[in-house]
Amino acid sequence: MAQRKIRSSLSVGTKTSRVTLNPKVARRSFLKLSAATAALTGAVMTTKMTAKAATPAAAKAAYPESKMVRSICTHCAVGCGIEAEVRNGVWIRQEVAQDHPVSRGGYCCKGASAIDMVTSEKRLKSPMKRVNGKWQKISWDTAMGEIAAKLTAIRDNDGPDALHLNGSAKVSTEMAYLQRKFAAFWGSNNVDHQARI
Amino acid sequence: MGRMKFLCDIERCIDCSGCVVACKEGNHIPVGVNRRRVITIGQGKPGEKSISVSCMHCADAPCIAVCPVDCIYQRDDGIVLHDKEACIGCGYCFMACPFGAPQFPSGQVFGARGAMDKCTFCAGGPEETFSAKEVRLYGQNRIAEGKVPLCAGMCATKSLLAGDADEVADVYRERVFKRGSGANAWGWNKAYKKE
Amino acid sequence: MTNSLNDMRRAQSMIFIGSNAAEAHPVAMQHILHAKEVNNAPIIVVDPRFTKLAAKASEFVRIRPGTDCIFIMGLINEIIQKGWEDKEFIRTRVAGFPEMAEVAAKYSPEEVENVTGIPAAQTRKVAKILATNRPTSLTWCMGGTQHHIGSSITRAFCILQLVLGNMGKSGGGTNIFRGHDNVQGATDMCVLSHTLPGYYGLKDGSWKHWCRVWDVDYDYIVSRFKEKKWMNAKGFTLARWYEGVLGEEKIEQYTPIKAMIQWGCGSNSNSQYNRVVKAYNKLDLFVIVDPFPTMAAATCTSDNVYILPCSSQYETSGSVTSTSRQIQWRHKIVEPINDCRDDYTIMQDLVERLGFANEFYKNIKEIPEDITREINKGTLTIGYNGQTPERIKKHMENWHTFDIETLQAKGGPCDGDYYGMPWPCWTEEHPGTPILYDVSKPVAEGGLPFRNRFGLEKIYDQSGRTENLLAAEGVYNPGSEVKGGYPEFKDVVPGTNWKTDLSQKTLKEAIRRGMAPFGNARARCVVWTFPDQIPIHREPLHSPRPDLIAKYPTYEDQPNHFRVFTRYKSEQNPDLVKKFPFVLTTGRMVEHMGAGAETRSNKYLSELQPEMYAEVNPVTGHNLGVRDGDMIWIESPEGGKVKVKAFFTERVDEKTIFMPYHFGGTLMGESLAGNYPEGHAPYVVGDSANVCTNYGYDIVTQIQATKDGLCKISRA
Amino acid sequence: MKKIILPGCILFLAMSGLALARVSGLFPTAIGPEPLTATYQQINAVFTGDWQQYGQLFTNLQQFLFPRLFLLVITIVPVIFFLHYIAIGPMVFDHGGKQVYCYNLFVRVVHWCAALSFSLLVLTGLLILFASLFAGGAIGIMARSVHLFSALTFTGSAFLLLLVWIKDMLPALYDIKWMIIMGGYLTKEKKPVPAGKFNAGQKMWFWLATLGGAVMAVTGYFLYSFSGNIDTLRLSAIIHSFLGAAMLAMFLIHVYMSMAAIKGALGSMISGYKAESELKILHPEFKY
Repeated sequence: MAQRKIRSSLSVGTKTSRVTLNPKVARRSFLKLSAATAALTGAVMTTKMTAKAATPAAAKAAYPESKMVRSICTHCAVGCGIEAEVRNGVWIRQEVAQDHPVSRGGYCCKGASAIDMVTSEKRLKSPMKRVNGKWQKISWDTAMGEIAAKLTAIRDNDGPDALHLNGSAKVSTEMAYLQRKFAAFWGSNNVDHQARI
Repeated sequence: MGRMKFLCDIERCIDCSGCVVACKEGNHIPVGVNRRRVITIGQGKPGEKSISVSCMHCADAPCIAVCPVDCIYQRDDGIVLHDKEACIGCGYCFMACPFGAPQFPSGQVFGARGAMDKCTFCAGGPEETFSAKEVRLYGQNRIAEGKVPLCAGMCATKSLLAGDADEVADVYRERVFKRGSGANAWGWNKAYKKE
Repeated sequence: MTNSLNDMRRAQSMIFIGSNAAEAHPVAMQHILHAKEVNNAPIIVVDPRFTKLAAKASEFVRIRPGTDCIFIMGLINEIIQKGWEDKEFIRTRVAGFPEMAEVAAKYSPEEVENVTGIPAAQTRKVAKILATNRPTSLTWCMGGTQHHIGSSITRAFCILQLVLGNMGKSGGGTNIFRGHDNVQGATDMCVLSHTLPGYYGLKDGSWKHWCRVWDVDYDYIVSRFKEKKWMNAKGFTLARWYEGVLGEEKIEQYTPIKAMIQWGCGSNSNSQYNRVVKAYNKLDLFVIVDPFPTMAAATCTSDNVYILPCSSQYETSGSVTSTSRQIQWRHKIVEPINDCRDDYTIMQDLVERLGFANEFYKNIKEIPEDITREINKGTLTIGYNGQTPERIKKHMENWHTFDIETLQAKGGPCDGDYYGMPWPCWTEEHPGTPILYDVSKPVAEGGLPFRNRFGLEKIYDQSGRTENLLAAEGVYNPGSEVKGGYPEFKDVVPGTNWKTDLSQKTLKEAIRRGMAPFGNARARCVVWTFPDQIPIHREPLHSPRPDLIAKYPTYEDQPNHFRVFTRYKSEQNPDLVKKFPFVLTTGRMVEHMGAGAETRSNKYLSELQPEMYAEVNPVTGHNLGVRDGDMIWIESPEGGKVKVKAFFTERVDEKTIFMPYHFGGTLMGESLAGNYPEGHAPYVVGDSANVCTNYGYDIVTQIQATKDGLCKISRA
Repeated sequence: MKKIILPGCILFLAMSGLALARVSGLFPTAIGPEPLTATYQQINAVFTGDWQQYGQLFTNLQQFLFPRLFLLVITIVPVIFFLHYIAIGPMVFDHGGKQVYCYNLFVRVVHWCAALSFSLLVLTGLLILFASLFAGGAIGIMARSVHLFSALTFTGSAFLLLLVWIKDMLPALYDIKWMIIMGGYLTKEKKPVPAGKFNAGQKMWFWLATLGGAVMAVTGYFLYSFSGNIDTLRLSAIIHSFLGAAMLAMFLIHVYMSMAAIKGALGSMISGYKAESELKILHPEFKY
């Protein structure tokens, strides 16, 4: 009974006058979602999706002067695509990487907040060193100079195997290669990374 | 004329919260406000199911009915939007909503609720399209750009569908057909029941 | 993985062992669920825990941690007993099958039930599902490897797929879902203490090969080492490097470790973390290079520590290899923020200051593209030759041209290529190999036989039988000159083989003849270089079943295991379970990643998972007088303990405690939030599960055994 | 006909084959989704409350009843009084004579605190309910804040009044008689009515304001803090509105009585004195 009442009443509630609160709203509301819907569907709808993506619905963009940069999510090994919208050197938003053949725009919560890797306020801001147990900001030059000097001293006194390098599975393949190469040129096999565990 | 709908495919949702974070990150939602949530039933037991819920943009939206300031309105394409500047934060929409969609950021004076915040289907609000004010108050206006809402676009398993009702229904029907059973989608009866 | 994530769409059944793809690899689930829905493929999940993946499974098999090997061998036995094995595949492409079958025969479903707790009927049922729904895609993750018999367990998985004939088939394969975004690339580049890039090993020949690639004198590299013998000796591993600092275990190295560079490596993923912390504080020099302060920065309180803020991977460029062996390019999205520097700049600065920049960067001018080219030049073993930076970038531009199921480009600039040119990609014309060991395609179009690596013949110790290790007649890739097995290519350029011929003429010659450079051989069921030639079950070091220790004992102690003494037999104590009655296992949650330094510094993710917890079965909890949400202490036999919130759930059974391992910032119940650089402490801190994970390391790889330890719990 | 039978047979065979295969476990899979009704019910129970019962009720009441109810109260009640004023007129007493000290200073101050805050509650409450007429936004938010502070003040003062007056306000037998004759307000005749220090009408108002006020405070707390589950909120909103309407009506009566119906009543609450002549008629049982 109550249900009926609501329904009969609601046609009154949704006054058409409200829809045109702003003339733009009315215009926009006629846009039919295009790439959108089909994209969600799975392989079965791909043809539909590509056919519809060509409709002029996407004529207007929120950031006309931005450019898209493609990257890969830095969390797990699925390798989801990232479409980053960049304006004036600032990553303004993360777009759905619909075309990526593996992820097809999908992200888990970590990938969906990829932008936070760059914008997080917890990111370190400058080199630091502990002095008397307290963190102290130092310049890159000082930091690298001191580290290199200490490393050289350790190498001279104790030999190259006194250094252990824990490399990373989160850097690029090129950087991983440099890490292994560094160990070789340093003169030690004491190098490892997360694949071990 | 299309009518926008959400559909969460309960057989596919894996509770990864991708939709939740996509929404927050894309629309710069403050911590504590959940335009979209994932709910898990029967956790840790056979039959565990998850579902992602936000504003369903009901055809006969109860929130519109109860709002004392009439700040909630429905566009012709079925998207239910609201005017944050008119909202007084009374919370009646929250009580009327069958989906727990309206959210109220706290942090105002005396811990009072601020203006209601809810899913906009990534369609902004009544402000000028793409204006800074629209972005600040409501987040992105992706519908005006011809794009899907972020949550559905970024759904990891394509469980969450959004878009034109016919197409969403087609996709879901096809899936259900392939699974060999005619399950109905959660929330549709309540949200979109025809007269 | 041998196949790709997208290829799993074609699986007729899927079995996941020690993998929680729904949390650890959520996006892979869209392909997995597609197979489930469209192919009606059953999903079998074998796990000690009813995971989110298990919620999507058609068959959930609850297994006791650390007994995967016997379950799989039991399956193999059941399959052989019922005659369901792929006899033709085994006859033509598998070596050592009878020897393996003999071992498997010991593991009847009833014995499997006794050891694993899986009902015999369920083992039979699973065997039947696998036999009747081929091809099966088999997936494992760290749940299968982080045991002291991890290497045997993984081999058992492979043997299962061989027996079922699922290798080299679309929809089949052994599909290991790897963890970090570029763990495949970093592993291929062998940031590992036992091998040089491309899995070349540490023999003199390998060093000479790489010296040719680097364009430096072999003697120069030798001079960099203390003595030549250290060049060929495996180094310390990430799992146990700290023993080299602490000096509490006997080490086989002329000096203790005094300096440590931790470059993009969250520290609290190490087991026995309290010992790691001790080691940090004993170092003379400790350098942390990371975008976020890792837990190491908070635990190391002595004045020896430096933090270098490197940029995130979005602020630099380079290639990255996904779990499907696809190589993709990361474009730089923005310049490094604040005063951060990208990894390449830091490395260059360091190398310059250490004085070997000229040799190090001899052929590297344009960074990172020239590095990619150097990799292309040297990494012949796994076919990293064809993935030039230009090709990788072209693939990135043309995502939309790749087919979703086959991942092959249809038309467009990448026509015919497989997405990301999954290695091996032998030449710049090669499309990449989407499915390893697939003999249905020509080698030039991405086909491959099994590799011939271990000689041509073998006399088995077990049976005294002699077997030809090359593939049988009639097994070859279309277009192959030799219509059967053949050995690897060598001496096309005199004095070299396919792995060391930098001119790559050997590779091209092989491809031209329609053959694989590495030969066409059989896959081995018997690995005669491993301690267990055929996978057998051994009870976890800390076993909750003391009655089984005599029957399934562990290995002898290893005096020089990656330069450190490693206990096996002397560690296995049947009385331990009396004091530590619960099995402790760890795992991932979807909201956090790895050691969590990145994700716990993300406000939205922190909001979703704001607290460290331990999953406890309500029955266990109530028996101990703990209520849901109470704080509890979990203690390990080594004395590590954590204070965490008890989360009652039936995900775990009554004997098992589960903890996610992403948390950090608290040590043994004390918050270290104040030890982080001011303003950089993560939003969420919690005790690190790895303080509690037990002693135990794999016999071959020294992977830490975090999944099958023991613990006790009490109210806090 | 054959055209149908043959494929029909094949189909039947295939189907039965499939069924057999399923039974025999050849397809050992149970993949077809199980009925989801139970799951859906659970989902509803977990986070939307019992919408069918309370959500709908609230929505309907809020949409149709409450605005009309309040509109009715604030229009009909004054109209009745207006008619009463014209038809019967106010009671006028000679305020000369002996004065009785009824209300001490403390009581008067507390009473006026309550009166003021209650008036604000009424005003802001109505403002919230009919916010659409005032464009909402800042005005509405301010109204909600004022509503909160008035509520706090009123709760405090009402509690004090309860302590002070509780003895006098206990119901007595003659209250029934008073109710029957409607306190004598329907006649112009000045005849003593059965009442103590407070008549039955005043007692009703008192108990509504204190006990009802307590209920209003509790439900209001839920509505303001959003604590409790959603069904609690819905029920709170319903109770708050109904009770609010009743209190509004009583409030209007009280205002009319004190301001217009009994000349000088207002003065007594300001000065604290009442004329003995008035008490003899209106509160004959009052032993001062």
